[in-house]
Amino acid sequence: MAHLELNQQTIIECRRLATQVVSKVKPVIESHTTVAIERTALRLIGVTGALNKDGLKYPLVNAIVDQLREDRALSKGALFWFANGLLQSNDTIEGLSNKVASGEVRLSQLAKLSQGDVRKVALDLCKKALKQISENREHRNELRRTQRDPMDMTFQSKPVIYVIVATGNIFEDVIQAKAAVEAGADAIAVIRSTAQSLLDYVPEGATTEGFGGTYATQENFRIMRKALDEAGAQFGRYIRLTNYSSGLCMPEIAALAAIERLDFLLNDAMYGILFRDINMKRTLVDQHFSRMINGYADICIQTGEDNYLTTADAVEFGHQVLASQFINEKFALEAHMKEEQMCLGHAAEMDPWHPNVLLLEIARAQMTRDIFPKAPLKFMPPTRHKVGDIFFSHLMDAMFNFTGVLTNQGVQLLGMPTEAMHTPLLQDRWMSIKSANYVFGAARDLGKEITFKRDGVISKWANKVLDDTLQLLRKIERDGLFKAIEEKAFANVSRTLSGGKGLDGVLEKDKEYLNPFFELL
Amino acid sequence: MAHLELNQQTIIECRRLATQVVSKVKPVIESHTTVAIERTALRLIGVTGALNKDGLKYPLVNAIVDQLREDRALSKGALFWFANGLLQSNDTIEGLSNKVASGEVRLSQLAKLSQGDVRKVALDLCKKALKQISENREHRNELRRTQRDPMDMTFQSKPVIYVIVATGNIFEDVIQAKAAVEAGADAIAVIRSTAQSLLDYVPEGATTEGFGGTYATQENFRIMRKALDEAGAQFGRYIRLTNYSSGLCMPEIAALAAIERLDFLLNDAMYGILFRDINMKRTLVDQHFSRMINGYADICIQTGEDNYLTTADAVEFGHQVLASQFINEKFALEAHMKEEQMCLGHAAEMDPWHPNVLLLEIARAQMTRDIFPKAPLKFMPPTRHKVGDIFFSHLMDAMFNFTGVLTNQGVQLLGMPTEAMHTPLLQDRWMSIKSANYVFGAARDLGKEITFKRDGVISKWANKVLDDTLQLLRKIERDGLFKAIEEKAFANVSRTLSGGKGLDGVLEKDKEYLNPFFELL
Amino acid sequence: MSDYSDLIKKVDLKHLRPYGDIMDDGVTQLAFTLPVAVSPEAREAAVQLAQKMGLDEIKVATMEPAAQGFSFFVIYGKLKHTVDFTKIKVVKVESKSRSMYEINEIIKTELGRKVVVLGACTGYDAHTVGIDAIINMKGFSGDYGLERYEWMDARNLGAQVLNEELLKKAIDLNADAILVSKVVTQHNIHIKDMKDLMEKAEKMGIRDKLVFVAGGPRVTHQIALECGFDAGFGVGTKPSEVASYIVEELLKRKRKP
Amino acid sequence: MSDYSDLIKKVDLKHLRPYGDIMDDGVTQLAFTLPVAVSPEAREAAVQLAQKMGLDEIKVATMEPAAQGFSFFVIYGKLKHTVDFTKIKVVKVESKSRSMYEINEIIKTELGRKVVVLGACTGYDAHTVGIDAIINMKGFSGDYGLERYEWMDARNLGAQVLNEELLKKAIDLNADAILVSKVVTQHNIHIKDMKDLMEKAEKMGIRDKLVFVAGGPRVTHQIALECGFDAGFGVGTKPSEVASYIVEELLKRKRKP
Ligand code: B12
Ligand code: B12
Ligand SMILES: Cc1ncc(COP(=O)(O)O)c(C=O)c1O
Ligand SMILES: Cc1ncc(COP(=O)(O)O)c(C=O)c1O
Repeated sequence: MAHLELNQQTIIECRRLATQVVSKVKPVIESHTTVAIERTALRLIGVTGALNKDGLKYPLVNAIVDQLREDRALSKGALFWFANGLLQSNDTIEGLSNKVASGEVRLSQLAKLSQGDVRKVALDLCKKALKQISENREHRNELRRTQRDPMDMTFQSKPVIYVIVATGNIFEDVIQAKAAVEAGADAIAVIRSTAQSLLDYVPEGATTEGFGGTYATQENFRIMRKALDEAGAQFGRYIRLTNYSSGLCMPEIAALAAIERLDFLLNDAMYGILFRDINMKRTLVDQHFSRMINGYADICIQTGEDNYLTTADAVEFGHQVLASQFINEKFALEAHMKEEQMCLGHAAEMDPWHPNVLLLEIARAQMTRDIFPKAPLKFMPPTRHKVGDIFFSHLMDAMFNFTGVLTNQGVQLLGMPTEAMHTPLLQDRWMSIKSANYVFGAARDLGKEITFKRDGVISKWANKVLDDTLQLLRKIERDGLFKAIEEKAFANVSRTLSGGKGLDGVLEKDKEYLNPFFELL
Repeated sequence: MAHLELNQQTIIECRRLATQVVSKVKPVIESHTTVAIERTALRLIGVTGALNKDGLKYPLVNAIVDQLREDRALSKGALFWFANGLLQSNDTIEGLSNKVASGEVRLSQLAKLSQGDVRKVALDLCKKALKQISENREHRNELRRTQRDPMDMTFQSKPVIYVIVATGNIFEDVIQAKAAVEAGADAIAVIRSTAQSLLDYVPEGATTEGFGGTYATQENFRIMRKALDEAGAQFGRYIRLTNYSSGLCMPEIAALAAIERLDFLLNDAMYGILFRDINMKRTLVDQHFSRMINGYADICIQTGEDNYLTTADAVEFGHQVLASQFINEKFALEAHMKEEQMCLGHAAEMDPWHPNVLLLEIARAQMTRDIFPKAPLKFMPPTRHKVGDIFFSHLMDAMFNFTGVLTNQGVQLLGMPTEAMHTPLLQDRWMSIKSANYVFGAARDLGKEITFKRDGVISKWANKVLDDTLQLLRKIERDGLFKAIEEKAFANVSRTLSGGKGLDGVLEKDKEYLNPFFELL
Repeated sequence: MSDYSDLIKKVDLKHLRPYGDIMDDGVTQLAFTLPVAVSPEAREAAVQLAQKMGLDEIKVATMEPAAQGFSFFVIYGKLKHTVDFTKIKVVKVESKSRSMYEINEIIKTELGRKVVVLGACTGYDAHTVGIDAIINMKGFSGDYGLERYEWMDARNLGAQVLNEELLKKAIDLNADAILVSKVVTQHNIHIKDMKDLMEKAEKMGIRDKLVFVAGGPRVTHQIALECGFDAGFGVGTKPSEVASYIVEELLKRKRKP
Repeated sequence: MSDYSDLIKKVDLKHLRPYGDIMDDGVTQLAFTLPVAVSPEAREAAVQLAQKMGLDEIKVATMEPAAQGFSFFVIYGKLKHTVDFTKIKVVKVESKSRSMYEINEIIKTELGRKVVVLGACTGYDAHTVGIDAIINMKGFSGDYGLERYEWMDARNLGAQVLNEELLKKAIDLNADAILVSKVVTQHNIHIKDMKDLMEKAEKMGIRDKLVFVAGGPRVTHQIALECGFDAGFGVGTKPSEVASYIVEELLKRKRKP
């Protein structure tokens, strides 16, 4: 397959700088926990269900963590108190969690057993939890063997065809997901409802109402997983299920995804900060734990750099994407993830009328492929410049599909002709998949057929973006990530260390803080 | 721009064989004339108008030639008798032609003056005729200078955008042609009415009724020429006008096109034989004279090999196209045309679901470009495999446009999303031109950026087609063109020397045959 | 997954309506061009047309200046109309699907003589690929053409055959069936030509002596019947379907003369 | 080319109809999906729906199996409906187009104080690019944003601002105008949010103290009015258009209090 001649020294230097940037925020990450992390720990050991709180279903894990917070006890870690509680009450997990939620038991008021005994109990619970997850992992590998895996980690053949469903109704989503698989989709993402990322709890049960998407709930995960396993069996392909480990419940979604055997999670170290105005500390602390879980569960994460180009001009700001990818890569490695699990995000968002735009898009895409040879990469379609002329929009997606197969992207999120209008109709998705099937087949081996001219437009552009990236990373390294973000290092967005949602959910860990998952993952 | 490594020896050998094939039929061509050629001679010297013959407008040139035929006098050449007539009657051209048409004068019964005197008169008439045509040529060059010429004979920049209009009504055609130019079209073809190619006369006047196209008449030419000159002035581009020098009136249309300053003519040495079942002799004799006119008038001809692939499978029969192009090239050179005037026809007609089809289409298109470096080439869109799914059809055209700009084609006839349905609507043409503007701009310099791998799929395929072409030309050279066509050398169609329409219009030239145009052109 | 399928709306066949991304939403896409320049008024005119077509919640996806004095529209809306799917009856060619071998067998045993079939692309239509696909050896998508049938004598007269010629030829060869291909449809020329053929056949008194079959991308059985033919075949027809029909029809006629 | 233009049909504005390839042919393209499997009956159902929409000479370009139990159709037909273009009236924002300099000048001379403008993307909508384009310095397609206006004090509250907050903030800063951006439209959430804002404004008794302006790709002046706003702007709006409107409106109100 074709390659670009990139300045390898620059790449090495970029990685070194990214390592610096990340290690500077490491202390913050290690010394803090969040309400989300504590809820996640409880979910992992098996605390489920919800109670009715003014009409709404409020998860038990939230109730428990709220209680510990009121009692100023959370900094020791929810598992510390819960394990202690189990020992004291020798109640079941279900029994105890319900009593705590109802207020019948106040965990922090139970007598505290020795750190050692508590730790032992907690450790066992965590090990049990991880056993189940590794069983899921096995089951997934088994299915990929039996039902053929459409994802080729050498990226020689066509990219994985990835589409979204977003009816707002999980059952309607199932119908559309199966239709998409029949047409040729390999991965299905259930887009979340507009507001969910700002909820500080995960809704419960099967849902049938949502705006711009469907709520991410454990039950919805289960329903879609079952549907896709059936479709996979029917059409002889393992179908990947995707959701969003993002927003205020980042690590909780990761846990639920691990439990319900999802395959992909949108999960980015900075997206929440930039696009949901979630506090920096909160996001950075959460992303670390969520990624430890993803790493263990063999889930591929998908980073959100593509979004930068929906707000900032793609021709000018390509280097911000690359810089962010280096940083995301490093954060993921810190959380023990493998490069093979990193669908680093990028997008073909340049103005379609920019001269030689296809050359520039090819340059960007090929550069990304060559700099991250093991990462599947998640290639996002044109959206920003999409307009109501669905016929033209359909062409932009075809050229995007062409770029994807030419440059051996791992995962291709298909564009929709009606991108500027509405979330996809069944027929929109159908014709987009037909387009991908056609273009991927027609140009399948073109990448192997051609070589790019030395110092041609393409190669020059790629190296320019790389150089700009180096400059940006130097600045970020000098100022530190927090200040850099404040000064609009990414996507023209400025955020402050103390601003944003969810800061109140961040606490410093007590020296007695207990959460064995940090050791086990 | 990218090039393929083709076996140059094979190319040379192909040209040698084509020369053989053509020279073998030369005697037939030189020893014969046709009713169409004689009518053409009269039209060139200025015989115009029509008389009413049972309701229909019947051209004077037909009436005159019919008379000479009845009187067994035509083999001396219409100009011989007409010049003699003028001398005898010292009437005007208009006066005499009307008297002959009405039967008042029978040309062959007038006393014959000396060959010398007659020849002198005829020669003057012909020179006067050609003077007008060379003035048109000048005027065209002038306009191309003043109103920017979109056709780049180095083929470095984008192909000329060529679309058809086909409402059946010349005035509606004008509206649509202007709309197309506004959208970005550089060349307009007025598709002819389904039946016209089989009429043995050229209809008269402005027409408003036609099936699948609009009648080609001198008045319609004039109307569209005027409209396109206006559009050219308005949008700052010289707009090329196209029609069909094809069928039973091949040379007459060439004459009218020369007089009305058309720029392109579909004109093929064998199309009429294969696709309209016109007699071989008739077609070959007619095409020669028509091309002599085109050569002199600086009109680019467009050959019809693309049609082969609409009837025969494009993957299997690509070599028939190339073989025919070599033959068409040679016939054109024989008629004193320049390579720069040869838009040799080919097409992207492969099954869109054929594996790596884009690679094969690129191979074919690049091969054609490299074998005929000076010829503009006319690249025709997918039609055969077009289906009612207009969204998919639109994508096929986008990939076709991509192939065209990548391989530096000279003239790109745009495909239409509704190809499988109807002749283009205004909106179909608009979106196709928008597609071409987008793809041509986006991929403009890609050809300069890449090189094709030695012995890759593309290069192998091109050389295979070239080798098959050599084999086919060997066979044609051995059997002779007539027999080869009988044995389905092209497009799976078989025709016989004595079969087909219009044979009765072919006559052997008398030794006294007079037609100075043959010397002057 | 019956555990929930009762939780979403099922298709209501008595009131069938387009499906966008949820059952019964009626979402429909429209595109057309209005011969007026782009303007808020032009947009409103497009919306009003969409309303007259029975659309609700109309969204103009785009209004494009297709040319001076022309605006191109893409519109989405929710269709109010429904059809009763349970009441729909379609006239279809009612012949069994058979293989070439079965058909030959039937002709041999039931008729005991070769079936003579004559095909042509009539009028000024020169689109022979379709009729070739039906008659010539090679056939269509793996299904052999009628020439290949041992018990058929199939001839393809090719392009631009005038109706008179075709009928004369049919009499001379006393054919059993005539196959007409019509591809060009501008100004409904295909309808005109097809009707003309049948009128001439009437006049010549051979209407009922032959099986008349029409075909082409825009031909349907319905249209063929309306033009006086016995049957019509459309896009993607395979030779064996046609052969099977012809034979059945001949046998029917043989039984009740 | 008036020499013949009288030879073809002119557009009939009293009976305006789509233009395919000849004046008044009414050609219209449709695409929709029916929740039934591909079949001749499905095709007929599609045709009947097209008939109900007022189409003639209906041609089914394609019927595709979009999925088990779903057929996708592309259809062409000739629309019988027409609209009277001469009668169409569209409510438009009626403000002169002015440059930033002209607008600053007017504010300075006529109002003599800075105009305070508050912008936000309300509810759970996080699509700020639109409101940014109107308010932030950079502006949109070469037209500076309101922040750049010397005589305006424009603030962009960004994404996901709750209606209450927005109104409170408006009171605190005693703003002259509120700019609301709505991009997500699923289940008409934009309409709901816009109406809710105006109801709350009424309750707080500040409805008439402020100029309420809405915008977004699916927002029209008409829709904005229906939601109780003073004006609405859609796709491609430029900041100066908005500024010009706000100033005119403020002056109007100043004159007749
Ligand atoms: C190939 C082709 C040509 C070739 C024809 C070569 C040949 N020997 O046939 C050439 C290049 C010569 C040609 C010329 C023209 N063409 Co043409 N052509 C086409 C094209 C691209 C494909 C048609 C085809 O071969 N389809 C493949 C066959 C297998 O499909 P089919 O015909 O539908 O046949 C199947 C069924 O319909 C059925 N069937 C068909 N006939 C019969 C008969 C019987 C008895 C039965 C049982 C079944 C049956 O069985 C077949 C197999 O399943 C179409 C566009 C398209 N993609 O459809 C335009 C098209 C048909 N052509 C068109 C036109 C206008 C022309 C011209 C008039 C243009 C011009 N002025 O130059 C000329 C003139 C031709 C003439 N005099 O008729 C238009 C017709 C518009 C309309 N609806 O009226 C089309 C639709 C293109 C367009 N959008 O403008 N054309
Ligand atoms: C960029 C983008 C995003 C970015 C937003 C980043 C940001 N900071 O804004 C990101 C990636 C975060 C995003 C996320 C989502 N998005 Co989004 N997104 C888009 C996209 C691609 C472009 C929108 C845009 O920026 N247009 C450019 C601006 C300049 O145009 P504009 O908004 O129309 O603004 C102009 C005019 O409307 C007017 N205007 C606009 N506002 C105002 C206000 C006033 C007062 C005035 C006077 C004028 C005015 O002036 C502007 C300049 O001319 C559109 C698709 C598209 N091409 O339209 C989808 C789209 C809007 N998104 C959509 C969806 C569903 C989402 C998500 C909900 C999906 C999900 N579940 O993840 C999320 C959640 C976001 C949320 N909570 O609201 C849908 C909305 C469907 C619908 N109609 O309901 C769209 C249409 C895509 C689709 N087809 O699904 N999105
Ligand atoms: C990393 C990441 N998270 C989440 C989302 C989805 O948005 P939301 O925040 O509404 O979940 C995206 C969308 O592009 C994303 O890239
Ligand atoms: C060489 C040539 N002549 C003529 C035509 C047009 O067909 P007709 O014979 O109806 O003029 C074509 C169409 O493709 C062609 O290629």
